[in-house]
Amino acid sequence: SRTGAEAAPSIPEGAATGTPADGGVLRIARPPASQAETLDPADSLSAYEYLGALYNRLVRMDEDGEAVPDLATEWEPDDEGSTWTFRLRDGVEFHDGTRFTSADAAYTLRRILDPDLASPQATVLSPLLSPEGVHTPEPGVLRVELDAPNFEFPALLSNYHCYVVPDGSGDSIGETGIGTGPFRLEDFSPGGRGRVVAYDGHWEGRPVLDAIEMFAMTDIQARTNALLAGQVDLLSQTNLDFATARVVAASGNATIARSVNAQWYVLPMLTTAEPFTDSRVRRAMKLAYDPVHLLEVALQGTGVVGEDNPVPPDTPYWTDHTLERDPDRARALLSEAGHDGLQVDLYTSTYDPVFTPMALAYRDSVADAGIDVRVRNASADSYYTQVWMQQPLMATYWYTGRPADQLLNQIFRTGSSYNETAWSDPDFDDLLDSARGTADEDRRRRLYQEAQRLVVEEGGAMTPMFADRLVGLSREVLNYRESGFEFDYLNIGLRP
Amino acid sequence: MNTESNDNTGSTDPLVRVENLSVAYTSEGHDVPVVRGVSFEVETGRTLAVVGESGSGKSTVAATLLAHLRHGSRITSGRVELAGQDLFGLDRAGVRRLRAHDVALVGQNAGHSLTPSMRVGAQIEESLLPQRLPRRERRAQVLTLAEKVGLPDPERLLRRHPHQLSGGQQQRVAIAMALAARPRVLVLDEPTTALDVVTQARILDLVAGLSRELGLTSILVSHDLGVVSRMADEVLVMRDGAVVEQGRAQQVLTAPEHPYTRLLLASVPRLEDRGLAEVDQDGTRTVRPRTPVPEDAPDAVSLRDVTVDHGSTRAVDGVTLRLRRGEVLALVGESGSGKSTLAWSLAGLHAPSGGHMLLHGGTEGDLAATARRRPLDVRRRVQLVFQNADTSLNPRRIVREAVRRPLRFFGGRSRRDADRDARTLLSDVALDPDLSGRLPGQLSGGQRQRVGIARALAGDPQVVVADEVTTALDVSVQASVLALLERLREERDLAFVFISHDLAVVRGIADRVAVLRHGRVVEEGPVEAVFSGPNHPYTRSLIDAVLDPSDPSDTGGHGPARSQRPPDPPSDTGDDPVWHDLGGGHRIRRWETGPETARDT
Amino acid sequence: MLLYTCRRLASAVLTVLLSAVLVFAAVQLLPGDVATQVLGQDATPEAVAALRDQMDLNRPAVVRFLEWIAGAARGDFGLSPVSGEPVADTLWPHLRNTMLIAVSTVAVAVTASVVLGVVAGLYRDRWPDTIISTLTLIGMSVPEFVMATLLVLLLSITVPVLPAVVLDEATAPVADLLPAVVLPTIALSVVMTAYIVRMTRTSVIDVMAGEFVTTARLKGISTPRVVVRHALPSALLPTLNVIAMNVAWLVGGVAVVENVFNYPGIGQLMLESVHNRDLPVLQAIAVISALVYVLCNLAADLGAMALNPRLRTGGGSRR
Amino acid sequence: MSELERGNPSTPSRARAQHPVGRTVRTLLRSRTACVGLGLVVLHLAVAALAPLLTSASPTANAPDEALLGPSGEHWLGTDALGRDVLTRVVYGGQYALTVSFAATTCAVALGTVLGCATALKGGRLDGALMRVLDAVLAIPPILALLVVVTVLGAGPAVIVLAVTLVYTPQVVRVVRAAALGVVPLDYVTAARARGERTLPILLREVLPNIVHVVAVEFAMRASWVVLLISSLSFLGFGADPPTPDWGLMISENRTAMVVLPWATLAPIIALATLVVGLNLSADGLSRLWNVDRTEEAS
Ligand SMILES: Nc1ncnc2c1ncn2[C@@H]1O[C@H](COP(=O)(O)OP(=O)(O)OP(=O)(O)O)[C@@H](O)[C@H]1O
Ligand SMILES: Nc1ncnc2c1ncn2[C@@H]1O[C@H](COP(=O)(O)OP(=O)(O)OP(=O)(O)O)[C@@H](O)[C@H]1O
Ligand SMILES: [Mg+2]
Ligand SMILES: [Mg+2]
Repeated sequence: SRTGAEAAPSIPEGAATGTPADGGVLRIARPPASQAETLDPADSLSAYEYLGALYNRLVRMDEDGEAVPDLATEWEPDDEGSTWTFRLRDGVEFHDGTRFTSADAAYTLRRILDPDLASPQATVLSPLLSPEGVHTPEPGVLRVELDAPNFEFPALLSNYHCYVVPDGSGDSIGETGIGTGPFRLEDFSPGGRGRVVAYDGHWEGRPVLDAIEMFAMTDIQARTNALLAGQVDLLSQTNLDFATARVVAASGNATIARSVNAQWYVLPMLTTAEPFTDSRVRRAMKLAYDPVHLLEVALQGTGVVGEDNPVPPDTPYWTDHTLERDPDRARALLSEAGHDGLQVDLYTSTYDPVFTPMALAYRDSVADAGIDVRVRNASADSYYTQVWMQQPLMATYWYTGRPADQLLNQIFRTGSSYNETAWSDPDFDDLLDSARGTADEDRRRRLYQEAQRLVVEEGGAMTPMFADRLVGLSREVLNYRESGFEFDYLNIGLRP
Repeated sequence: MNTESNDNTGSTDPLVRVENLSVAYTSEGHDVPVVRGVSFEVETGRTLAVVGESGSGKSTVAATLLAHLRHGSRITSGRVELAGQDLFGLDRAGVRRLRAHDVALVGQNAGHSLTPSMRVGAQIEESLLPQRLPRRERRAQVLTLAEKVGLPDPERLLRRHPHQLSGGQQQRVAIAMALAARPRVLVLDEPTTALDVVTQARILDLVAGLSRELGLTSILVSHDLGVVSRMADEVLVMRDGAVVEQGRAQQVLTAPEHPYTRLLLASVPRLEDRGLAEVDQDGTRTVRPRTPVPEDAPDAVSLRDVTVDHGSTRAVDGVTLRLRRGEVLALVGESGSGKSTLAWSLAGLHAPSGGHMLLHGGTEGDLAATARRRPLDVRRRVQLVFQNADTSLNPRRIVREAVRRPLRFFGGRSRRDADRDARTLLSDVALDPDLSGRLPGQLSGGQRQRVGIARALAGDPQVVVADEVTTALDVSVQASVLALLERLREERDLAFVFISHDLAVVRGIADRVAVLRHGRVVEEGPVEAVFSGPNHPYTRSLIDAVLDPSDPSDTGGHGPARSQRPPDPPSDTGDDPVWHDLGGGHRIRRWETGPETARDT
Repeated sequence: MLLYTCRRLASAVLTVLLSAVLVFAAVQLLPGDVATQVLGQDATPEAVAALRDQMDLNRPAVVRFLEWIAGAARGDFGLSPVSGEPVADTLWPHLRNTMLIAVSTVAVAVTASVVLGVVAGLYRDRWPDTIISTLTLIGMSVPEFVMATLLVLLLSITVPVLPAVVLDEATAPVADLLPAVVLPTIALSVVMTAYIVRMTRTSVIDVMAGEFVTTARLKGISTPRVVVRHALPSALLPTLNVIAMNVAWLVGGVAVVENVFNYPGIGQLMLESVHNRDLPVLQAIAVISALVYVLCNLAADLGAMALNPRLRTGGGSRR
Repeated sequence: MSELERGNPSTPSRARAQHPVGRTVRTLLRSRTACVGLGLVVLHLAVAALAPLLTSASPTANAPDEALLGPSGEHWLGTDALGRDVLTRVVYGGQYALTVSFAATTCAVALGTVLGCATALKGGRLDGALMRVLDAVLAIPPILALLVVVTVLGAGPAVIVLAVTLVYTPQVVRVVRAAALGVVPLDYVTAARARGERTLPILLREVLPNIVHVVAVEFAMRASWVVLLISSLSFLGFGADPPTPDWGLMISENRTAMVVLPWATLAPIIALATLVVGLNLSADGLSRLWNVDRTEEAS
């Protein structure tokens, strides 16, 4: 049949690679954050582009989801997995010239654990660790004594909240952005524009680019226009919809780079709000829809189905457990729960161009099960303050690139600040705890898979699909690579 | 300015010649003729008057002399010539030259024809531009012209804007503007219609004097036969776009041949008529003497020391008057003298600020309250008829509804009864009851005025206040409406307060006259006594300014204005410090003897 | 005359005050408050309560309003709870930027529309009028955002001569913003011109049919002189109000266009503040807009005085 | 003595009394502008009302296989990113625009007319106070008022009607008041006052019938603004909820893809523009027919 994708010029698979010109300025358009935007990694919610450029972590994730060295060169646990020793890189300097030592790493960790700061990462780390457990036996060694055994601990430090900041910089780091990263901060205004310039003293060597400029733009269309008009080179934090991606790919200035499975889309049901307090209703909502339809309508196939499991299919702990679509069963479940002809509002916004198509496709898909979904458009600017975690049903997405343990703990554990479905299941929490403490790799995997099974069966999140992020970038940009929340800042450059 | 006088003696060819001129405008694809086959000639130095009823095409003809046609109309046949040149054959430049040098127009309403945003001096100066004079000379000329048209204190006045001048002054500026071009032909389209009688007389004097002095050829458009008899050498009578009669003014005005002209002439009220004139179809007029109001007729309304204020201006100032049943009391006076204000207070639209106003007779009541506060029965006893027939009827309501509403409102009648009564009322005012389904827009002015009267009668009033009810009507229609009022008065024993500035009309219809000036009564008395004098000087100036088409001293044009008879000092019979009482109810307010302060016109 | 001006001024001040009250009252109704907005996703009830206290949100609205208006009179609009900075510091640059568009739009639109309107009026029902009237009709019928989108497509993407969006911040120097002003100006001018042209045309036709213009023509003076000296002053009189209304509309109503161009103007700020529940900023915008509105009307009145001696000299039949 | 029967050229007198409706229709037919304008509006109304008959496709069903197609025999104007037929959506699109705009305009004009007439007739203090308040409302930028109302009450057709009413009523009041002030001093109103009639009957019998034409023109013109305003709201994301086929929404959904799929954007633009043109032409034609001075209505 004539599919849209066939009728269109196909969308390029990856970014162009090659030897870039020395220097150059990369201009990035990004969605504006609030005026409260900060460069403090422990606290930051939106400044990903800055963080990756300015800081380093102890450990980072490679493209296969494995933890690899960054500022820590090697690490090892004791036998129970409750004491971890990190060997730190020598000869690393912060942008202000001070030397990086274990004191900085310890300060960073303790800060995250500080309840006054209320770092989002604290909910992940504080069950394992207290500030007293962080030790600095020598400048080049960091020892961490966990409260409970955890064999996944290094992976948890790869989160973007765990970027290392200089010892004692807590009050000013939000504005100064002093780190050990390949770029140093020149200019930054919260929610507005900013500029970072190459840091010659970076331990991995100087980056190719001279500078990166960031511009904030509310409207996706404005961002796209800026790209098409050659005013910017890259659209960050922006997944273009298929139609727009085609326009960009067809233009002379710009093209598209696919970042495979870079984000997953969710329709979170708030388990504390009617009618989703009833797990039968949640199950029915999941049984009623066909993720393939959503993938086709909303992404034109540029992704893979999610099967309500947020752990990406190609990562180590993934389970293939699925719920078969069954509208009749869904209808029966609803009837059982006393919700015949269920009518729900599904909130969406133009914050991301895929939200609305996904919502509409979901609406279409569940009509068979007698569920009447009304799609409600909310304002993009206040979407994450007025709708997310407030409305019983809405559309949202997450970036992949989190280790499974971090993901499951952060988004599904009872009481976690990112638990968008407000789901609380002690069995699930217990499973995670035992998985963390299990030294045996296989057993650990099974436990994590068991936890995922619970998420699929009982949880509030419908995860219809993982999407390739369709990133708009100038044809001048070379070596664009993105994983998780950061680019390959060292090698990205402009065509000579 | 002497080339014209050469023409005057040298050639006998007519300066203006109009031949078989027809003008039409297109409406909904049809040609509607406005002027049909008009021909005339005017010789140099002569004045031709074009008369006729409203809409007969007078202005259209006059404008063709400036090669001007109203938007949408065109010439269907004939030609207009000035000194042998076809005006409608001229190119644009030719037309401009014609207007700049040969023909000038003085319009009806100077208030509208002067540009509001320009100083009047500049506007006069503009007409001098085509003569390419140096600036200083032009200024001097303007000043001369201003003096010539009799603008007081010209230096100062010329720097004013039009709205800062009085109507008379505006008209003088318009005349100066016309004269500035040093035209050969002057077209005057109703130059005095918008002015009060006294000012009208002065302007006409001015025009006559200037025409004679400059040897101008004039075309004067007017529907006022008095003005025509005063100014014209020749007269052209138009009706429905065609000429019905033309000839020497004296002859047409005294011995008209065409019945229409006779009718027109006969319908003009005259100052010497001692009653209303009745005019037959063939134009014979008989004056029906007024039946005098019986001495013992009871009072209908009495006013004592009534004052009315508009904010801080005192419009009516201590008026004491009395109106008896079956009597017509006329209020006369110049514009702004407070006539309408007094009438409105009587009708309950504006509460007086002092004095007493009482209604006598079957229903007694205090009239010093506004309509809504008056008892219904008092309210209905005083009714108002309006001046402007166009605005006095709701254009969206048919005639029957207009009359039915007060019937139902005052009488509480059922709709059927009210409908029946409305038809009766309409035939009472001599209207075909079949017209009752029409909208006011589909009626003629006279018919509309009759509906207005019928509406007033619907309340079954005792007193009718008629504010300039015939001013906007053509003479023939005016005569019929006046006759109607007279008949109603007799049949229904109505008392009328009749407001008019046309003294001839007043003389015909009124029993008594009160002359107002600046809100005060300056003279009051039976109509005969007031018109025969002696008078207050103000009354005298009003009476003297009246022009009469049949007055031999007026015909032949160019005569000097009637000499202002000096006011006879009335024989002092009383010892009232304010009033001279001349007996028979005729009294005159005492005035300061000495030179009357010249009024600024 | 002086009395008139004084009364006019007093009523202007009253109008501004009244609008401030209205806006304040309306804004109080906004659901969710700035405290939750600032704390965002991690808001705990205690934190919100603390912040509300710190931000003074717990005192009676009337008191807050009075204090605020007293400050506003001195040009001090208080602190923005969202950014923590003085409102005035954010407001002025945005206002300046919008004024940049507004002034150029007014300049372009007024000149163009008066010329076009006069031409259309003079050539009534002939081809210049037909063309102008058709164009204005189209101008009026296409929403600004469509116009803006088409302009970007045409002049920024297909033929990249002008920037499609503004990358600069509100505080950028004027010179940097100038290229970005062009497209919004065109988009807005088209709409505004359409309205003014029609008014001017109608009014020119009316005036040209008037008696004094006919009289002037019959005086034999040239047509340009008739138009400029006699007709225009009166014809522009009703147009003045339209222009004033349009200018006032520009200041508040450019939100959509600013949105398309990412232009850091008052409209952008307004949208943002509504979303952030940044009440002080909203109130400041409303009062400033009301002030501009009132000033525009005052200016129109003064312009009318200049054009109409009847008003200037106060005499005549005005009651 | 005969009075000449003279027909007024603008309302030719006919022997037969005419029904006012018949007369109005005949007057309308005389103006080509009004005919074209009203024709366009009626056409839009008809298309919106008959949409289900005109097209069998669903305006909301997603068909991923058919997404982003160019014009073809099956889809005359192609399909959008979700595979919906553009023509179908445009045809249905009028329903939302017309219903909401007409409801909003009707509310604003009705309320404005009542207030405008009443204040003109009453005059005095009431008039002064009301005009002051309305002036204050007018001084607030409409878009701000709209945003506040929509944020307070949430976007929905009823809210939009309310918001538009709030924003436009003052302007209608100004226009109607000015028109009524032209009628109030006329003699027939004076006559009614002299009879001592109450305000309401005067308003209904004498004033309103003489300004209906102003109101009608105001309605047409206001409607054109409201249509544009509502589409702007949809554009900003405060209008119809997806998948409602609404022109403003369609434009904002598809404008990104304008280069590859021009029709998905152009078709709703054209639909919107023709409706507005129709309303404008109607307002124009009517005002010319009825000699309504539109200079007052620029606000
Ligand atoms: N272009 C036109 N369009 C419509 N009607 C016209 C036009 N030109 C003339 N008329 C009509 O032609 C008739 C003659 O008009 P004209 O002004 O010449 O009359 P008039 O005798 O001067 O009347 P009045 O005494 O009222 O000034 C009137 O009924 C007028 O309405
Ligand atoms: N509504 C008003 N407000 C203020 N002053 C007014 C008002 N109506 C009339 N006047 C003033 O009151 C005075 C008398 O006016 P009025 O209308 O009674 O005169 P009139 O004799 O009827 O004049 P005309 O012959 O022009 O009709 C005038 O000076 C006028 O300016
Ligand atoms: Mg005439
Ligand atoms: Mg009067």
